[in-house]
Parts: sequence; C-alpha cells; structure tokens
Amino acid sequence: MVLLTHDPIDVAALRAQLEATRHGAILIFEGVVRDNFEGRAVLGLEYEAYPEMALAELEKIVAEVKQRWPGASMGIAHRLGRLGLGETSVVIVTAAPHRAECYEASRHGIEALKARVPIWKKELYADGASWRENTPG
Amino acid sequence: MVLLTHDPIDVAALRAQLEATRHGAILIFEGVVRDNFEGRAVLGLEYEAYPEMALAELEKIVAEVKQRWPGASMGIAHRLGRLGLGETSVVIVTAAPHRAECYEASRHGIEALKARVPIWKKELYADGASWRENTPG
Amino acid sequence: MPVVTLRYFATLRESRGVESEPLTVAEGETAASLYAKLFPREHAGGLRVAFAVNRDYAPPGVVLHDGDELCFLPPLGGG
Amino acid sequence: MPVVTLRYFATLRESRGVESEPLTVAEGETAASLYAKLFPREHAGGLRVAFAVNRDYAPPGVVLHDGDELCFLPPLGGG
Repeated sequence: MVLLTHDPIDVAALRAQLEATRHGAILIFEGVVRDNFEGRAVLGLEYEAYPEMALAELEKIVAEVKQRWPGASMGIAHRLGRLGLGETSVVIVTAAPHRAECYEASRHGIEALKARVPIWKKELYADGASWRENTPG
Repeated sequence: MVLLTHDPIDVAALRAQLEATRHGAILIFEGVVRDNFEGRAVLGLEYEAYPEMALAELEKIVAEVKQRWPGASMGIAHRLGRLGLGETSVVIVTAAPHRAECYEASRHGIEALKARVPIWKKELYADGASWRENTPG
Repeated sequence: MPVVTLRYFATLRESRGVESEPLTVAEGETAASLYAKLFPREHAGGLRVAFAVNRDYAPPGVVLHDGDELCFLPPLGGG
Repeated sequence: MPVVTLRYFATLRESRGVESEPLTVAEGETAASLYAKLFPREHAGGLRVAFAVNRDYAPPGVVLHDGDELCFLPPLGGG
C-alpha cells in the first residue's frame, strides 16, 4: 500500500497491511518535522507532490523491494500540506523474514523515496520560507 | 524506558517516550514470532529472562546509544512467557536527529540485545520443544 | 505542431504562477530546450531540474510528442 | 566458607530442577569450576555458557565471594 494524505498518517493501518506470520522482523520508519535546519528555527513545513507520478514512483519502490529481498513487503505513506513541529511527514513500514534484510529494505525505501519521488518541501520560518532540497544521510 | 512484560507490548506508549521536536527520524523495530524455523513448523514461543540482569543490560544498551549517537534516544520492551504466531516479542524504538544514525543506533540495539541480554526462547512444536539459540543476522 | 500539457510544482509553480497549462511546441522540441525557454532565469541560475514525460523520468533530450504530459522537477524534498 | 546464591534459567533450570538455591562453596572456587561440578553433563557436552556474578558478566575464572549471586547463562535467545 502506498498513499499520499493531507491527514495524519495512520501507522497502525499501514502496519496491519503487513501482518503475516511468515515475517520475523518489522521496521517502521517515521520522518518527523524538526524544529531547526542547520541552526535556523523552523516553524513548520509545507509538502507538495506531483501526485500521480509520486504514487507511481512509490509503487515502483515497493515492487523493487519485493523483488530484491524475497519475502519482504513494504507500505509507504507521505503527508502533504502544512505540518507542524513534531508531526510525522512520512512512514515506511517494512517486513521481512529476517532482520538484516528488513533493515536493508527499509533504508532502501527511504533513500529511494528521497531521491526519486516527486515531493517538495517548503520550510517555514518566522521571517519567510524556502524550498528545501534533500541531502544524503 | 526499558521493560519486560508478560502482556502485549504497548508500542504507542514506548514511542511516546521519545516525543521531542529535536528528532528527525524515528525507527520502530519489532520482532515477530514466525511460523517456522529452518523449515520446521513452530506453534509458538516461550520466553524466559533473568529479569534483574536483563533490565540492567537493556539500560546499558540505551545508555550506550545515547553516548555513541549524540541526540539519539531509545526505548526497549521485551515480552516474556508464551507467545503465539504473529505476536511481537520485542520492540525497540529509536529516535535521532538524522536517519543515518537512527538506523545505526536501532540496528545496534537489536544486535546488542540478542548478544548480551539474558533472555531465552523455547520453540514449541507439535511434537516437542527446544531452546533456540540466537544466530547473527 | 505537438500540444503538450505542462505541470508545475514547488519553486517552478510559484515562478510560472500556474499549476498546469497546455503548450504548443515545435516539432522535435526537447524537454531541456523547452525548459530553457520557459525558465530562462532558473536555467541561467543553475537550478538542477529533472524531466518527467507522462509521469516517468525521461532524459533531458527526450523529444516531445503530441499529448505528452511534461514536468520539470526541481530538487526533491520528500521524506 | 562462602555461601553464594545460584540462579538457573532455561535449559539449566530444567536440568537442575530449581530456579534458585543457596550453595556453600570452597574458598577460591571459581565460576567455571563450579559449573563443571554442578553440570557435568552439559559441561562434557560442550554447552557454551557465560557467567554472571551479581547480575553482571564476569570471566570464567572469577573467584566467588560470600553473598555473591551467580548465574550460568546458556546461549541467549532474546529478540
């Protein structure tokens, strides 16, 4: 399951998609809005997506994970619109038979999302705003 | 927060301990009871701990993580007693300012737990049971 | 001449002032050359964009065809 | 002579039949030598145990003192 939503992400619903006794490990990654970027105070974020292409790219990531790590499965949800501090912008749930591949697949998911999924983020400051580009790590 | 419990683990409560706007990434690792081990059908597991020492070792792991990855924090909960298929045996919640260290710290947490925390697992089969030793990965 | 649909997001949406528009382009027009024409300031300023045709990544030199949906993707910020 | 408290878990608890017991040991007795005496079958069978004194890991040659809590830890299975 992949989705874009203006509402808070329902992590439990996303995780429930993965329920299967063949999984030994589950990882839930959450990206959370931080209160600063390189020392500058951030009041919130605003996310925007190219929705049709973003969903297609998210589906490709999920399909890649299934192919590269047999037995693994993944679900991804990304928030859009205005988010306050401490809110969750993205959730990636990953399940795999063993923990090593679960960590690899989860990390692949978030790195691929940041590199390829057409979503943009505007940082809101007390005195303005700016589009913020992803950086590795 | 570290805890051993005979009841299902309250993931939301564990995650709530980490709430802070200085965190950019949160990872929740769950170990789930699988329906087989090396092809043999498993009906369930039974976990047993040396509780005082297990809690002390879990506290050491959490302290190590805080020291090694500045700004990171961790909470660990482990189930004890009888668990059925698909039930969650362990939850490790990790928060860190950036995702790279969050993945490293989370992985360190589960590897250290498996290597050092005095907890034992008996696998229950249709025709018997056996104490099952952890293997890497 | 081919008519393509442009989609704009983030800084390019703000710069262009619309989210989407149809545009008639020359035969043989490429994504990269159209970007340079539509966004001369961003092009000169070195904004690194990627190109998507019909909601899939495409190389800068991709030739546009009638009915294509084209998007210039400024640096991503998802996650 | 020192009196120590033994704690048993998992396969060693099942083998010994109790969870805990006080035990009087010789002066200078080490954790490893006591293990070999109490669990000759497991010792001969090559069961790899670790040692904990007062709920902290200790080397096999650690000398036991009066009041110590000693545990032989069979291979772990947490997680």
